[in-house]
Formats: sequence, C-alpha cells, structure tokens
Amino acid sequence: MSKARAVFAVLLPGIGSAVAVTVYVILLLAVESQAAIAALLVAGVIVVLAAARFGGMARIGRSFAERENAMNLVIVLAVLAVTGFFYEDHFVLLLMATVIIYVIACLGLNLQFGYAGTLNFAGAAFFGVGCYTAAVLTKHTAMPHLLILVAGGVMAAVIGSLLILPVLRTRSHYSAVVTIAFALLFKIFLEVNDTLGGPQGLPVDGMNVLGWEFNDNIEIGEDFEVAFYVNYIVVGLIVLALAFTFVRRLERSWVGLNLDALRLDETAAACFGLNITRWKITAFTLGNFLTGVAGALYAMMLGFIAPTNFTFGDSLILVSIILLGGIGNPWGLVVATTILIILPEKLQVIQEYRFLLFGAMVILILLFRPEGLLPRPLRTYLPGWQPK
Amino acid sequence: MTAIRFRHVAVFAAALALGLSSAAVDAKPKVKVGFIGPLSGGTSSNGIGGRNSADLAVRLRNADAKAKYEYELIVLDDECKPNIGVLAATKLGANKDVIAAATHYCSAVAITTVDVYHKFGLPIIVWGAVLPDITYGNNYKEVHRVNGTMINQNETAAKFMTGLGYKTWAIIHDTTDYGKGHNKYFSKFVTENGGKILGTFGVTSDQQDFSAELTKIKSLNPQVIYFGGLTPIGVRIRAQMEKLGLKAQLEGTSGIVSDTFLKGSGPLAEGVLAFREGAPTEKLPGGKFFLEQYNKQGYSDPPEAYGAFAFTAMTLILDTIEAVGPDRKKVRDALNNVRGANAADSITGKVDFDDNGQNTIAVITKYVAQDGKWTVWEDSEYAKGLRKLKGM
Amino acid sequence: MTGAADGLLVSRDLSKRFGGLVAVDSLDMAVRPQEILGLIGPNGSGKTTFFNVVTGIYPTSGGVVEFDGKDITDFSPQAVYRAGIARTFQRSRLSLSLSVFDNVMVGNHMRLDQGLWFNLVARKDFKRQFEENFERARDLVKVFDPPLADRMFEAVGTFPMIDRRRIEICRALISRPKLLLLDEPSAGMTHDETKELMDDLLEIKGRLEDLTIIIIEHEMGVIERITDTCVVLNFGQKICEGPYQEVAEDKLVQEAYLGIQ
Amino acid sequence: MDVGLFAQYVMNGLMLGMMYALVAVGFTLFFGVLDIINFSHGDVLTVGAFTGLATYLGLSKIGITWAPAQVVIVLLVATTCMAALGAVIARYLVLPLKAAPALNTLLLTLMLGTVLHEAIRLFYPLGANPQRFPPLLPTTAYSFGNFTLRVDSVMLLLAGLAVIVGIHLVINKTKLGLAIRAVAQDEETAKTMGINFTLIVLVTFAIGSGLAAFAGILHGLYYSEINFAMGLLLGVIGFSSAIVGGLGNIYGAIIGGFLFAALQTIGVLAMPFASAYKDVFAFGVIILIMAWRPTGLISEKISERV
Repeated sequence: MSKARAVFAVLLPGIGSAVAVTVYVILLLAVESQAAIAALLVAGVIVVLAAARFGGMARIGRSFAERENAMNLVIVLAVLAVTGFFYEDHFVLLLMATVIIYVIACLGLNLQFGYAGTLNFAGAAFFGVGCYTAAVLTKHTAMPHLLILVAGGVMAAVIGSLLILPVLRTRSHYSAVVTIAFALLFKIFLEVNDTLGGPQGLPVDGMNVLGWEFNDNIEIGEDFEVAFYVNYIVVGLIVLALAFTFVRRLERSWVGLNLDALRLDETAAACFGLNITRWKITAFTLGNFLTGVAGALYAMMLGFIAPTNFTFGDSLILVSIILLGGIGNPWGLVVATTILIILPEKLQVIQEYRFLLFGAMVILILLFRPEGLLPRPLRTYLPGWQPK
Repeated sequence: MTAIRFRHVAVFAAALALGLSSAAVDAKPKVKVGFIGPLSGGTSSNGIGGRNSADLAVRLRNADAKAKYEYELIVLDDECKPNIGVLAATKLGANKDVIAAATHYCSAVAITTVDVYHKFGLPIIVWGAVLPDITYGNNYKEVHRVNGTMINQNETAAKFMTGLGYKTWAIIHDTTDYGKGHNKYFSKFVTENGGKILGTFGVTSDQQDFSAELTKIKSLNPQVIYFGGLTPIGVRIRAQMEKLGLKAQLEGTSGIVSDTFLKGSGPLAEGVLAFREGAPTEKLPGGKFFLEQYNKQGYSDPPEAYGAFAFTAMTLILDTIEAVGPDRKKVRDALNNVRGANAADSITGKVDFDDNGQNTIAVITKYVAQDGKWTVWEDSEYAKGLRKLKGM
Repeated sequence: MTGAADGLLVSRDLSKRFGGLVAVDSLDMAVRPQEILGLIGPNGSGKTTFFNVVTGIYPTSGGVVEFDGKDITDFSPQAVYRAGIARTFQRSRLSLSLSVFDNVMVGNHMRLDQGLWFNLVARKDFKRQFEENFERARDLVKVFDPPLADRMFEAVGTFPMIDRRRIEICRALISRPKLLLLDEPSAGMTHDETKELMDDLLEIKGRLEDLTIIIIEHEMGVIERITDTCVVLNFGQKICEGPYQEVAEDKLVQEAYLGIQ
Repeated sequence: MDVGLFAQYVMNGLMLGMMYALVAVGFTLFFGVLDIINFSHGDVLTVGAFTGLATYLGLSKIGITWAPAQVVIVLLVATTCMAALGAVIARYLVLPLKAAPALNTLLLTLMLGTVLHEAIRLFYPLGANPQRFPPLLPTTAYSFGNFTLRVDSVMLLLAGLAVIVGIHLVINKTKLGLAIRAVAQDEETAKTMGINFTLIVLVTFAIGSGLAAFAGILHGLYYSEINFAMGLLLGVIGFSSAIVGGLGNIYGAIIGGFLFAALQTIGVLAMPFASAYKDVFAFGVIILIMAWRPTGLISEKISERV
C-alpha cells in the first residue's frame, strides 16, 4: 500500500508533465492564428525555464530514471492521444508520422556519432537508399511490405559498407569528407541515373500488410473516417519502440562502453584490447541500417520520392537534430526532432526562413550549450539497480 | 482501390455539402480556393506572376457585389520540386474547406501531384505545366488544364525552324520529365520535317558548368542548339556558349519565356528563339483588361508568360463555384462539362476541355528576344529581315 | 649484468627512430619477474618511447621484444594487452565524461563478454556478469581509497588528480596483468599525494605477488623507495643499471642529469 | 581528337582548376593555423561574388562606367569585405570553440555556410534567381580551329596564377608568412617566440576569405552568372581538393584543385555517353584516394603525443 504510494509519488511528476506536454502539443497543432502560436511557444519556453529553475525538471527526470518502462508507456499513450485528437486531419498526422520516422533515422546517426564518434554527413543519403529500395521493391517485387522495411535497412547497411574502408582508415576531418563526398555523389547519381527516375523521382506504393491498404482512409460506420496517416503513425511507433529499445540496451552494455571508450580515446582503448575496427564497423553498419529502415517507411508513406529529398542540406538537418537534442541522448532526439519538424510547419512566417534559423540555432547551441537541450546522463547499465 | 477511394470522396463531399448549406444562412459564406506554384527557387518569377494573377481573379470576384460567396485564396509553394509538390498537394487536398485549386507551373511537379488530387477528389486546373501526360497520362476527372501541351509547341517549333532553312541541331535538355518530354517531341517533329540531330545531352537542373557538353557540341558544329529546360540553366548555357565561341542559334522552349531569362542573359539574349502555347498576353482577347487590372493592384512583379492562364484558371474555378455551389464533386463535374456548347469565354479566348480535361486551344506563339523583350516573331525585325539569326 | 634469459620482459638491440632522431638506441634490457624496475633518465631520453614501442603504439625500427618467453615484437596494442601487459599514461588518459566504473571496466575488456546477443538480449546473464565485475572493481578501488569505492558511478572529471591516478592504475590492474607499466604516476601531484599513491602501490604489489612493474619516474625519492633496480637511459641508450644507490653514485648518470638540468 | 578541341578542354580544365585551387588554398591555410575546417568558406565565396555584383551596380549608379576602374574597385571592395568577414568569423565563432572537439567547429562552420547563402537567397533582391554578372573584361576572342581563346579567360587565368604566386611569396618570404608557418608548426612554441597567436589566426582567416572573394569574382566573370547556391559545391570541391592534397599543405591544395578539375574533364572525355556522371566520377575517385592515402597525397605529419 505505502509502497504503491511511494511509486506513485515518483511517477506523479513524470505523468503530470506528460499530460501537460500532450495538451500543449494538441493546442499548438490545433490553433491556426500565427499570433496564438507565437504566444503558445513563448509560454512554453517560459514554463520550461521556470520548471528547470525550480527543480521541476530534476523531479521529472527522476520519474523517467526510476520508473522507466512505466514512463515509456505513458509517452506512447500520449502520442496516441494526440493522434486520436487529430484523427481526420491529414496534415497534422503527416507531420507526426514524419517526426516519428525522423527520430528512427536519427537514432541510427546517434549510434554512429553519439557513441562511436564517427560523424556521418551522409545521413540523408542512407535515408534515401532506404527510400529508393522501397520504391523499387514495391514496384517490381511482391515482397511483403514489412520485409521491405528490413530490406531498406539492409540495403543502406550494404551500401554503407562501401564507405567502411575509407572511414576506418581516415580520422575526424578526413572521414568527415568521405561521408560528405558520398552525400553529394549519391544525390548527383540519383539525378543523372534514369533507371531510378532521375531528378523526376519515383512513385512508391503505399504500405499493404495482409491486404490492409495503409494509404486509404479508414472508414468506420457511415460518415466517420480516419486519415490514412494513422496507419503509418502506428507502424512508425512500433518500429520506433524497437529501435529505441535496441539503442538503449546497446548503450547500457559492454558494447556501449566500448563505443564510448574508442570515441573518447582510441589509443588508450587500443591499449586495453579494444578492437577499434570491429566496433566502428558495428556502429556504422547498425546506424545505417536504422536510417535505412526509416527511409523505407518514409517512402511508402509519402508515395513519392525524388533526389531533392536527400540533399546535403537534409543531412545537415539530421546532424543538427542530434546536436540540438544532446549528443548520445535518445530522448533528446525526440524533443529536438519534434521542434525542428513541427515548428517551421506551424509557424508559417518562419517557414521560408527555416534553414536560416536552424543554422543560427545550431551555431548558438555550439557556442553556448554544446551539450544540447537534454545532456546525456552517465551510463546506468541496469535501470533502478543499486549496489548492495 | 480507386472505387474505394471514390466512396470516401463521396462520403465527405456529402458531409461537406450538409455543413455548408446550414452555414449558407448568413450573408456571404467564406469559400476557400487554392493556388500552388513555384514561389521560391529558380523559376519563382513565373510562380509569383501566376500567384498574383490568381490573386487578382479572387480580388476582382470579392469586389463584385453580385458574387454569392466571399473567397479566400490559399497559396502554397511547390519549389518546382516533385516531392515538395506532393506535400503541398496533400495539404490542399486534405483541407476539406478548399473546394478547388489552380496548380503548378513545373511539369515535373504536376505529373506527380495529379494522383494526390484524384485521391482527395480535389478538382484542379493546371495553369502552366505543359507535359502532355498530366492530362493525357490518366483519366482522372479532377484534373484539367487551360494552357496547351508541349506537343503542339514542339510541332510548331520544328516546322518553323526547318522552314527557316535550318538543317542540323544539337539538343540539350534537363533530365526532368519536362526536359525529356521536350526532347522526345522535338526530336520526333524535327526529324519528320527533315532536320538532323547531331547530338543529345541530358543535364541536371542545378548544373553549373556546361563547358564540357558545349565543347563537344562545338565539335559537332550544329546550326541550332535546342534547349529543353527552364530559365536558370538556360541563362548559364547562353553565357557559356559565348565563352566557348559557339556561333549556333539558340532555340528554347516555353521554359525560358520569362523576364528573368532576359535579365539573366542581358545582351546575350538578343536573337534567342522560344515558343509558347497561347497568344502573348497583350494580344489576348481580354489581355488589355487583364493587364490594366493587374497593374492597378500594384503587384511588385510582372505576371510573366503564364499569368494570364493562372487568371483564367482561377476565374473559371470561381465561376463554377458560383454556379454549382462550394462542393468538390459538383465543381469537378461542372468543370468536366465545360466543352463544346458550354465552352467558357476567358481572357485567353475560349476554354474547351476534351475528355481528358485538356483545353483544346492550339495557338502557339513564336518569340524572339529583341532589345531585351520577348517579341512576337511576326512583328520582329528578324522576320522583316532587318536583323539576322545565327547559325545560317 | 643479468642474462636476458631469466627476464619477464626482455628487449634485445631495440631501436626506434623518428626520421633522423633516434629515440631508443639498440637497447638491451631485462626485467626479472616480480621486481619493480625504475626507468629513469632526463627528459627526452626515450623512456616513454620505450613504453610505446613495447605496447605496440609505435612500430619498432629494429630489435626484438620478448615477453614471458615469446616474441611480441610489433604486436598490436590489443595483442600486447592480451599477452598480459597493461599501462598508464604520462598525461592521464582517462575518459573524464565516463563514470569511475566505466573507466575501470575499459581495462577489464578481456574478461567481458562482447557478443551482441549477450549484450542486447540475454540481459539476465548480463546482469550476473555486471554484478560480478562490479564487485571486483569495487574491491580493487577499495584497496586504494575506500571512499572512492562508494562513488563508482560518478564522472571521473569530478575527481582530483590523485584519485584519477588511482583510477587509472585500477584500470590497468583490473585485468590482472603480469606486467604493469607506470608512466610518471607522480606527475601533477603534490609530494604527499605521491607518497600516498606509492603506499597504495606497494600494498597492491603485496597482494598480487606475481605482479612485475616498470615505473618511469622523475621523483628520485619514489625511485629510491620502491624500486629493486633501476635502468638509466640517456639519448635512448642505457648508460647504467643496478640498485638505486649504485646508480645514484654513477659518474655518467650524474653527468647526464647535471648535463641536462 | 583534334588539337583545337583538346586545347579547348585543357583551357576549360585549367579555368576550373584555378577556381578550385584558390578555394582549396583557403581551407588549407585555416587548417594550418588552427587545425580546423572552416566549411563556411564556399559560401563566403558566394557572399564575395554578390558583394562584387552589388558594388558594380552601385558604381554604375554613381556613373563610374569605365570597365578597368570597375574591375579594380569591385575586386578591392569584395576582397576587403570578405577579409573582414573572415576575421570576424574567426574571432567570434571559430576561436571560442578552440577547446571543443574539432567536429563541433566543422558543424558550426557548415551551419554558418547555410546561414550565409540563405541570407543571400532571402535578403538580396530576387536573390533566389540567377544573377547576371557583367563582363568587365575585354571579350575579344581568337579562334584556332575548334579552339576559341577569349582575352578575358586568359586574363582570369593569369590573375589567378599571380594571386597563387603572391600567396606563395607571402607565406615563404615575409615575416608574416614566417609567423603563420610558426603557428602552423606548433602553437605553443610560436607563442613562446612572442608571436601574437590570435592576431595571426585573424590575419590568416582574412587572407583565406579574401582569396575566396577573389575566386567568387573570377567565377562571376567567367560564367557571367552567379547564384546563391554556387558556394556549396565549390566549397566541397575545394575542401576535397585540400584534403586530397593533404591538409595544411598549400602546394597539396593547388595540386588537389587542378587534379579535381582534371578528373571532371576526364570524366566527360572518358564517358561521352554520360557526361552528367562527371561529378559522381570525381567524388568517387576522391573517396578512393582517401582510402588509399588516408591523410592526403602529400601527407600531413601526424605526431600523436602519448
């Protein structure tokens, strides 16, 4: 009984904040008037700052740290709640699905950059590999679409392996240029290569699982219908949950330790037997796999892809998300992605200026808060575990 | 699949009708209509011209006391990129308050978005894109187009050029469907008319340096360089031809009939040929009226070549809504019915849709850049022989 | 002087050149099992380079390194570690943003199961292994400083220099190496701190009797106190070898030091 | 292939190579003194070109229409402005991150680049459209068979060469150059030698960015057209050139620049069926070179203190 109360006491701040954020997000997505949106944003910032100032953040953090699984569940429910609220608003749901998919992709980059320290400036390119794989497979094969998601990831990992040798042999700046060169190479290749649609791009079939058409609005009863993006939000959430758990467990294991060790000091790591090559390849490949899976899902949702989806600029946005969120912190990714995707869409006034603003924002973060919005905490191998 | 989608459309269209009839009680109910065009990027001048013209149509209608509804124009940018276009189209289509829209200058975008409009049952009229398949590549009832296609354009171009006595061509085209289409049709017609194509070069739409391609063309030494693409690379190609001392005549498509091309190329534009469907604005039946009104509104940018079509498309949409009420399905059917006896009058002349919703006006205008203006060939000093084209 | 045969670590005619500069010059030396050998000499006399060559960070330019009877010349750092040699660094090279436990565990790499399945899926087994190793790490740290053992999950960056040195030595010892290479453990610490650290070191040495240590040190006090024998390097060459007292008397050695300092 | 045509290709290649080399030298200078990559370099070039254009328009407004005067003033204004901009970037954005991981600086400058060219797109009148760059140099052309040689192209080529030689002299023959090399060698030692480190860094950034502006004008005059996006590819190519040449090595950068241009031109000649693939080819080769010589052709010495 009292134990239950204790648990509840721990959970309360977390759940409370989750509910608050949910309501806030719904408001933000619902209101149209620019003034109202601006006001909401200002209010949000103030509240967050205040909470941080008076230790609210710490309490919320505690709920997440100690009752992790419970809180994860709460978050999922919150997302579903927002989805339910906008069940027929195609555009809002498209935004939400996009956010979810981008988070998956960024989890991949986070493995590479956040843990292993290999900065990959070709994120959008590997995302694109996933997209094009989906496009080709849906058109020319009868492969089950859930498998196509995997195929997208595998393809990205395979193509990524072309870069492994140069990335391994080179160090920071030099390996950065390798990925940059690949990012540009990839886009130009798509543009000049006709079999993949050239600059025109390719149509992609919508997802279809066991005859369920993801790209048709869902009809319930006579005149009640749910926008088809809900399908993708659900699938997206499932994939995200898997990816998230995967990355989390990786970080909280000896593997995560190895990656941190080699990122922070390769020489020292080598002197304690770490096989640098093995772990760099592992992180790079797994990362690309996740990014590719996200790409495949994205392509099927959008129904159409073109090289302009996968420019160097897009890769930069992915990297900015990692940095803004707090390098190596999965939750940071979620927050950062939400901000970077939703804000410009809602605040139409900044829509046209978004790249400018993102750029400026990242610069400021690098100068004044390089650890990002949600700095990565120390590793806890087993959540809730206490030494006896 | 199509069938299912249709039911959906029917369902929410009906729901919509209900909602509106109840709303229609008070004086002037609001009705939303959409416009999509390239408002940023290399072809933005055309997009903005079109946007202003559509906006003009709406303003005039709202100023008209007899109008049943008060219209609001929702403007979206497709950046002339297919993927962005799809998002914009989804945004419009998903917004049930939007009854109809005038959409797209870039063929590459239009050809990819028609599926979306069909999916959401949003009736649209294309105001600038010229790729035939946009109307002929499908049998979507939602898709219409007031301007002609590149087929007529290139047929006229080929006949005219061979008529002038040109024999050999080199073709540069961007690798979008737009450029490819032009390449396809022009090659077809020019060879039919006895011309010879020495070489064809696909280029990417953001390529900077063409010296390699042009150097190769130089060695082929054609009389004419045909360019199937849009203004930005048109400007670059013209400039770099000069650098490499190419003496050939440059012949463009509707894609370069823009003031930006003239500004971008400066004196080098002199003597460049281009072809466009539809008569030049000032020569249109209602052209004078249109330009007067346009200038009266004091827009900062010119209507550009396709402004008149955007105006026509939007006016046609508004007329239809006035006639059948703000209901996507009804508007769609009414538009499909604008044909033969019911052909509509417009500032661009009669609008007469065929089974595919393609306006069957086939007038093509030949332009030549003269003293920094796109001059109709017949009134140009070139036609009169006072100035000479190149490559002869 | 001792025949190389009975040495745990033996270098024969070992050389390392950087371009024109000869950092280690055909060096012959042997470390007897379980002794503490002091490696001394003026700055730039090739002490650290010797460590780096032995641990495989630099390739040799000539000569042979033998450890425990087998040839480990130009082994990769990883292989050297697996052979049973662990080291510390002159400039402490801990990962400051990681916890004490993380840093120690890096040194324990050899004993940890690295399989993806084990780490990601078999979390029960992982828990068991984690707890075992946590105990081992904590006991080791306790030897140096009990309070430290209660702060295993705090970032190393928050600790003073002496604790960092302790942690770094724990990182090197956790894998139970046969040979420990200490590169100026006293650098950046006060005299008392150094003394404290050396006490800890001797205590450990007492516990793990089969441990052999080579220590690079400038503090002659330290050398005098803990080493069994010393090797003096100058310009990469061995100019003298023997117990500290003898060495301290040696003409060459004095010149070498006075000459430089 | 006939001689004239070949000559034409060589000329095109040289022109490209010159621009790449100028950009690459900037990258390599920055890396030399600070061991950082300033990725905003390509966009500084763009800003330089637009500054030049704006200056030209201004001049024509106030009635200065004598081309030679225009060229000189345009060049002066553009280079000085960009030099200033470079110094500002170094002082307020790059130096503050000196202690941070190198990749932070890389990212920061990448974003700065985005900010710069987006600013042009949004705030320069009709900045999204391609802008015509006036031909300020004599355009008389001489044809030898298939080879057309234009006076302005020759002048540009010579000007470029002059600048590169100039840089070489500054680096190797002046006190300033000595100081720059000292800092590049080892910051600490340089400081102990009484060199004002910060000052040298600022000066180096000024020089490099001035070069970029010069390259920008060159680009404008050669292509008679500039646009807000031109910097990205030029920047990346310049960077790749610097890397391939071996960062911190001026000659490496120059070689890298011309190598890259050569690759592109060869790409066209080797694959006439698909000249569009020339950049794919070029970048592919770059990646291969990186795999083969991880620190560039003229390898930078890596001394890792352990």
